[in-house]
Amino acid sequence: MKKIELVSEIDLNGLYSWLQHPEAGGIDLFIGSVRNHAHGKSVIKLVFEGYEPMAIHQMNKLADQAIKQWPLKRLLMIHALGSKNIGDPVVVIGVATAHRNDAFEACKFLIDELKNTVPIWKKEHFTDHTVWVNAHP
Amino acid sequence: MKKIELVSEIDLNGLYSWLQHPEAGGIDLFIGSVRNHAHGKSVIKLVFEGYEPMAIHQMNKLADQAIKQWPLKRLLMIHALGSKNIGDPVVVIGVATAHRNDAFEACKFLIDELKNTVPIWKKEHFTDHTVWVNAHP
Amino acid sequence: MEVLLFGISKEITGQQTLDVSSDLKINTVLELKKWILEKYPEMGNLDSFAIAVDQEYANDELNISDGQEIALIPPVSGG
Amino acid sequence: MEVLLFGISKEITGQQTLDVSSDLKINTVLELKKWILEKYPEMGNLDSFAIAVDQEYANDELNISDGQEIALIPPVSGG
Repeated sequence: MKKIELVSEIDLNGLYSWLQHPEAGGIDLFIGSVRNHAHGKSVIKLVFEGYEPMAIHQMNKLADQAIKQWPLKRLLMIHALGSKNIGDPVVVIGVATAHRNDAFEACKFLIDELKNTVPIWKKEHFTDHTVWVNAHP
Repeated sequence: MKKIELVSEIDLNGLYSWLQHPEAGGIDLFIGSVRNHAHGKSVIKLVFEGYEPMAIHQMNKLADQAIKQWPLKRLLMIHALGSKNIGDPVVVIGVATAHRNDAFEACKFLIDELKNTVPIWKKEHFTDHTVWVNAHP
Repeated sequence: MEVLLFGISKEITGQQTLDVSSDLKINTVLELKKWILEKYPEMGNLDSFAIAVDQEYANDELNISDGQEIALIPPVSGG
Repeated sequence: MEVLLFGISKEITGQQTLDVSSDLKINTVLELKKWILEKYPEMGNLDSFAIAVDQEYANDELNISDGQEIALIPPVSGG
């Protein structure tokens, strides 16, 4: 069972209950959040923009790849869009498996690939300017 | 900052807030829970016993090793003792780091080593018998 | 043909979408990329950019036409 | 000398702790392990067991004495 969502606010409560499965002994949950600095400068907030239908489609493809590769009982990928403050959760990846190594591997695969291929863009707001991340070499 | 605990009930709410740190962009949370089967048989419940002061001491040693090896902003290790039902969380490892690979590596190290060295024992209760796990070859 | 824009490409072009006139006879992803770079040379400063056709990343050789959902994908930075 | 017991070792010995008489002249971890195996041969069916001295895993050569916290550690299975 998988849950793939783009949301304006990530609510962490209830995610464990959703990931629980009687045959799953290991759950790995990765939570990416807004750091207070980037390239040595102070970040005030981040704004995320997504090409929403393609992002959902690509997240589903990654989920299906992971489900083929590891025996996953539950899989969730949730990404926030819009304006986010320091400490806010931005992305959550969660998997439940019978054995913990599968959970770690699948979770790492999903967040690495999400960052490489899912069409979502992050704009860093500093005190005096803004930057679209990754855009420039 | 580290949090090392043995508890009778693991409360997952609030763990994310505790792990949050303004310089940490990645949090990895591993949750081990009670599966409904072991060696092909139905588990009814698990009972955990610990040599509590030594368990806390050994968990602290592992935490200190991890803190030396990876730049961790937050680290928590919580293990439940007593009787646990299917689906109950039994152990939680959480780390917050600036970069996500450190979070995955440290989290995996901590749960692997906890399972190898921390003096806690699990008794599986099946419908008609009980087994101390790992005791026999 | 209309090309959806996101992130920095909206700022570079000053538009929400690009209209590509059929007079331009753009038939492949590569031709579209070349036209975009000619019209908006600043796009060449990006690390890279991709074209998505019907929500899939497209090869340069892929033929494109009017009925498809075409998008310009600057380097992604989610997560 | 008193040895703390946990998990399966309490069931094998039928006790909560082991009392080791000073008459036995047990001075090292190895001597203690041998005495336990002689007195409770069923302990030999365990995968392995360790001795902890003052909450640290102890080598066989380590000297032990009365004032220390000594525990028999069957194979652990937390997590």
